[in-house]
Amino acid sequence: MSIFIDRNTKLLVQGITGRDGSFHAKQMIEYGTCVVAGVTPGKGGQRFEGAVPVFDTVADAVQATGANTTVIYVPPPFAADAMMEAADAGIALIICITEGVPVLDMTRVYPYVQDRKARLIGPNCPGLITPGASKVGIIPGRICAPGSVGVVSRSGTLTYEVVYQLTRAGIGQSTCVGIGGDPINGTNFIDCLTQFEADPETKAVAMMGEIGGTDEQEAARFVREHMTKPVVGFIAGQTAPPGRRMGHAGAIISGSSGTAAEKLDAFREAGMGIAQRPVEFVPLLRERM
Amino acid sequence: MSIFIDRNTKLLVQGITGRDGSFHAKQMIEYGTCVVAGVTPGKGGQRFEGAVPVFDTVADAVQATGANTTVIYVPPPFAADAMMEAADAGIALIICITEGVPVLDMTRVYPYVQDRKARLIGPNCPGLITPGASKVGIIPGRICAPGSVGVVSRSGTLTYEVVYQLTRAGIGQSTCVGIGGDPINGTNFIDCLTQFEADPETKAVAMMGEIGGTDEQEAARFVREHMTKPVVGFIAGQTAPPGRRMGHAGAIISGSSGTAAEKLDAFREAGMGIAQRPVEFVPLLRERM
Amino acid sequence: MNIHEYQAKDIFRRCGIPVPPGEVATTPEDAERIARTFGTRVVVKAQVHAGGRGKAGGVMLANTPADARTMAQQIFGLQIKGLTVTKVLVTPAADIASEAYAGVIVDRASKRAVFMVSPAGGIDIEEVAATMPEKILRLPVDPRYGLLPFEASRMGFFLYTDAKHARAAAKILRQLWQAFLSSGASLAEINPLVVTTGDDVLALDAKMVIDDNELERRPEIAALRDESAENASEVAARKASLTFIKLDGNVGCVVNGAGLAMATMDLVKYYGGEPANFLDIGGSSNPEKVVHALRIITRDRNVKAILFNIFGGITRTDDVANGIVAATREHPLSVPIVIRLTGTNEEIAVQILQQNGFTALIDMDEAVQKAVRLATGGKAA
Amino acid sequence: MNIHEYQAKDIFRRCGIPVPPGEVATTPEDAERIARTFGTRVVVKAQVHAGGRGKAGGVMLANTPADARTMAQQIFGLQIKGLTVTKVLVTPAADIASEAYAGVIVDRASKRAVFMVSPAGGIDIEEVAATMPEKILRLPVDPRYGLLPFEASRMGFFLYTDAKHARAAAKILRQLWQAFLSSGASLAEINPLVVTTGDDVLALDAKMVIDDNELERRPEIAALRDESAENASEVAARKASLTFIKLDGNVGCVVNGAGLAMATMDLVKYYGGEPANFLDIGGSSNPEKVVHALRIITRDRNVKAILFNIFGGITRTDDVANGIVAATREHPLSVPIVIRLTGTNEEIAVQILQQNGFTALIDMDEAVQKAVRLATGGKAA
Repeated sequence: MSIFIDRNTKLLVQGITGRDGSFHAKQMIEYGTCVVAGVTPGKGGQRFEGAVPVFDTVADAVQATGANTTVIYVPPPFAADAMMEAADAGIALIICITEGVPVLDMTRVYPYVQDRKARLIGPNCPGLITPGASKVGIIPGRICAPGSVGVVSRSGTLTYEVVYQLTRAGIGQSTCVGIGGDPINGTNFIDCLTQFEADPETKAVAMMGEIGGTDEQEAARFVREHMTKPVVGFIAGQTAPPGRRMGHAGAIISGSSGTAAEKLDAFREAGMGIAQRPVEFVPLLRERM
Repeated sequence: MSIFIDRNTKLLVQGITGRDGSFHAKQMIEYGTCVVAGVTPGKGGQRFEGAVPVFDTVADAVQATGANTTVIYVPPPFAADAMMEAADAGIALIICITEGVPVLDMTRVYPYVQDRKARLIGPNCPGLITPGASKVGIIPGRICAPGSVGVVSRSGTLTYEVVYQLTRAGIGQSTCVGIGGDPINGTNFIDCLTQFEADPETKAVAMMGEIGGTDEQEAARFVREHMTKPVVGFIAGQTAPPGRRMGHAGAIISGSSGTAAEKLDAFREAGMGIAQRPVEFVPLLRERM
Repeated sequence: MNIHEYQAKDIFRRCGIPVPPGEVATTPEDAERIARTFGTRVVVKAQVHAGGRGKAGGVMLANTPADARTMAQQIFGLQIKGLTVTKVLVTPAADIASEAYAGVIVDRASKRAVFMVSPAGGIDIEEVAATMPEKILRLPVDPRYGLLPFEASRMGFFLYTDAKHARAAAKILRQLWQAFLSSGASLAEINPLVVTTGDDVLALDAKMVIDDNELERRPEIAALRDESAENASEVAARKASLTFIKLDGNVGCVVNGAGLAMATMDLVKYYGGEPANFLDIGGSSNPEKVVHALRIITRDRNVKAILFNIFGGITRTDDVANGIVAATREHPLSVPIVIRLTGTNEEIAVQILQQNGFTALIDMDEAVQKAVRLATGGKAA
Repeated sequence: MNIHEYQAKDIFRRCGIPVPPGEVATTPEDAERIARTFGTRVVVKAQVHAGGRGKAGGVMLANTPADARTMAQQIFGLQIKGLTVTKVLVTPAADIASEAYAGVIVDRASKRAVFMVSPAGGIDIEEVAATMPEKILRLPVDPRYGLLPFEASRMGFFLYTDAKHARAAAKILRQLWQAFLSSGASLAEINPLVVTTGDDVLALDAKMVIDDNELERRPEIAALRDESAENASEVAARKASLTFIKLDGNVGCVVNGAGLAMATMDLVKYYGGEPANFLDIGGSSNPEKVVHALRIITRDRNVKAILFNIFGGITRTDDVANGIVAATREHPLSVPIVIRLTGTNEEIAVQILQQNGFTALIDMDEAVQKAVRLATGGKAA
């Protein structure tokens, strides 16, 4: 009835006593997310907000509470270790909110997590929300409403914008996933599209990409070949100046320069709806559902 | 009709132009082993003994000749790299003769080779021989004879001793495998026993262990639980002074001190024949075949 | 973060990569003096964070020290992609027998660092990729093992048939990997990697890009930042923890979140305007950031209207409103401002703005259209 | 290769592990002088490659410098497991609040380096394993990632409930991993790891065993070898590239290959004799090695007969025969010799031996029986 998280999600919060961690842990609890434990090394034995037990290690937390999902709010220098610790402790779904994780750290984290059959979402992502059931991360709960549009996006506030417009137009969401915009992240568009295709609750998908890389092109190919449900896409950065981050060598490696035009062409070829502006998601999804 | 190597073995020799590599390459060719290529970086394009093409890299050699097995005679500082290069080039069976490979190198080589689904035999081993078909390594061909006893051993010359006694007594061998005595090696007794059990040519197995570790105990358990063919075992080092190599901590880790008595007990429990002296293999095997 | 060729060469040298000697000059006189110390023909190379400096006239061969001075003078006068050249590298000219390419870069698709080498060097590697793809070898590095010796060797033999050159190149590639890793780079490139007529293998040029996320834990690398070589507004923005990129349009944009910022710029363009910048105030909002953002944007004479587009999640819209009020109280605006905000504490924000004479919009499209109309004097949108 | 406590502590110190100060004395006077410089109670510790030195009286607490002198004198007089003490470490006595154990070792079964930590330290870890297995945490290290911070932290919290101590221990474990890796160790151990009454976490003892195969590429570690602390015969054997271990029997054994050497010793025992040594001349045979082997064996007064057991594969038996002839020509043997050889160039070898008055046997059992008979004067076998 949703993807990745639902009412069975038993959430651990890594960095629960930190500034961001504590703020968002409260928000998640208020939203109704089942937050079963927190981890802050050295604060084991305490209780967060007088209720949620805090542990020194993820392994302890999992053993004591059966947490199956974790959300990470630790500072960038410790984020890679936190992700690996979670995977090693048997957590199946790891959401890393932390922004600023060095990309060379991620080259190590990725195979580590893969080998342990865990799913990583992020880093540098807003997390995900299954409206009315569970919220993991920082997506504001009140902008969402339960429904049947799956939302997947590389960006944060742009997702909020689109989701909010959908909600205001009376279009609810099955699950909204922010996969993050870092060069190396754990979950890509195809992973989410696969889940949405299989989820009986989801009737259509809104997908927000960005310039750079080839994830959107591959996602478009997947839509063409494997999706029966309608997908509407958007690409941010059509006016962005090229080559400000990585230069040309990155484009050569992946055999593409990752421009917006290229991505939109791929969407078109896949028969996807194309939102020129965020506001166009509403009519485009409506006419397809 | 044998294990690991047979007439279809297409052998690559890494370090073919070195002192040991060239000597044994000649011996293997003389024995009838199909040596298809050699590798010595910087000597690509030459021909060994006017016949065997030499390449700069294993990848080149595999591409040009379809080598499926490799034997490594490179000096210890380069052996780990040679094993990894072979695995990465898609070689399925890697035999490393080199003695003196640092054990920390092997901790890295082992998972690398495993991930690439290759089998490593050794390092610090004499290799293997399927009498009359193919010889890979340094076991003297003339002490062997084709037959139906599988031989597996942790040591070199002790293997020769036993094999020679078998041959002189008219008991031929299906395949003789020296798995090497280093703390970390690629193939253990159980791997070989599994193959011998499955090999229609093999009617009985001679197994020579040593003090240290628990491989023999685990092999005995395997014999008891999975082998229908008779196995005769021997343990070298009954009079060796304890703790001269690693001290006690190693024994704690593996939950055993690895003494000869312990290993012989395990053999007994598994219903294996026990050769008190190498010469006893002959009657013990005879009465079981 | 970009670093200069001479800085990358210093890192290369520390990792053992053979690099020709060289010294940095900041005046033509300096360049002449340095050229004199080498006593040979020298190359004078602009140190600037922009590609294509050769085509822009930023690399010149000088036969005499006096030539070096003249050429340095010319190069100091150049603007390369909007950046002024303030430093040149003076380095002895090499006698080149052949030119190759070697680079390592973080690759999104394979989620690994990937080496690229080509015996066709000295030209743009994009050109090689387009015209002679078989002349490029790509080798992804397993981060759990690092670059293995046999991998370096394979690349060495791909670059050179001569075993001596291949071995030298393999060694350089291993050192390049060390330079890449130990600096927290996302790109490290040698183009050209040359064999000299004296049979040495040398890195004649050096380019490195550092992952910004590595700088905090690598203060020695962070110290290489040359602010004189960067756009002044971008430097000011970074100091205020803002992400800012200067563009050529007339609508100044202040947005929270990179994706929404790009979408806002796209919408400006959609409605016939041109964005003057990319500016992301980031997740956490404090009024000071907004003050800095406004200060940076109003410095741009091209800006004819300012557009705020804030979607409050973590960002509190009342913080943003307070920032706008504070900034404009200090320095009254000379151009119109359009404010769109929604989300966290939206009611408080609207109240603050209204009390201070601003109006606030809720709808993004409406706000963008209005800003474009104001910037173009009604000619568009 | 074993290294001394003081050497292991030097390595620990370089890796940042907190270790108490200390200095090595080779005379009682030295020990007194060093004790005086510390100005506190000191511990005088025998530096010797043998376990159980505490029980053997090799570790003593001295209240005054004069005491330190007396105690050093006593320790210099000790023989611990057959080894003479030539060095003592003089180190200030610590005020210990608690003792724990931390070690890392290469494990055959998991094919990895494995950490073991226990809050029950200061005693033999074997004892803890036997009586309180729940007090030991084993943590295998994935060689592709090294010891990860969270793993060190997990061990820290297993050792200590106090977060400050746990963090200090985690840091020490990460440093221990560096010490282990960078030295090419097969074992690195801190027992005890103590918390002092001053609330510091310290490595009070240090033990490291180096993988012999690492020494060639780590000359700085190889240089730590203290030959004065080793058995003289074993030192001589190593210099001749022989593997030799001295035992207490009367049949001197010279064999090629470790497995065959052990099997030969076992057979000596089987037939009622006692092997005087383990001696492996290794794979390649040159006559010089055989000469050295004989020289080492004949130095042992207990040896009543010498047994050669050579299976020629790579080893050429004629080389061995030549070695026997050369060695005995130089130094005629005072004990009987039994030679068994077979394999590569066996005919030539037998001829060489016969020409020089030796007989050669082909059968291993026969040879062993004969050697035992000769060594025991016919009392056994």
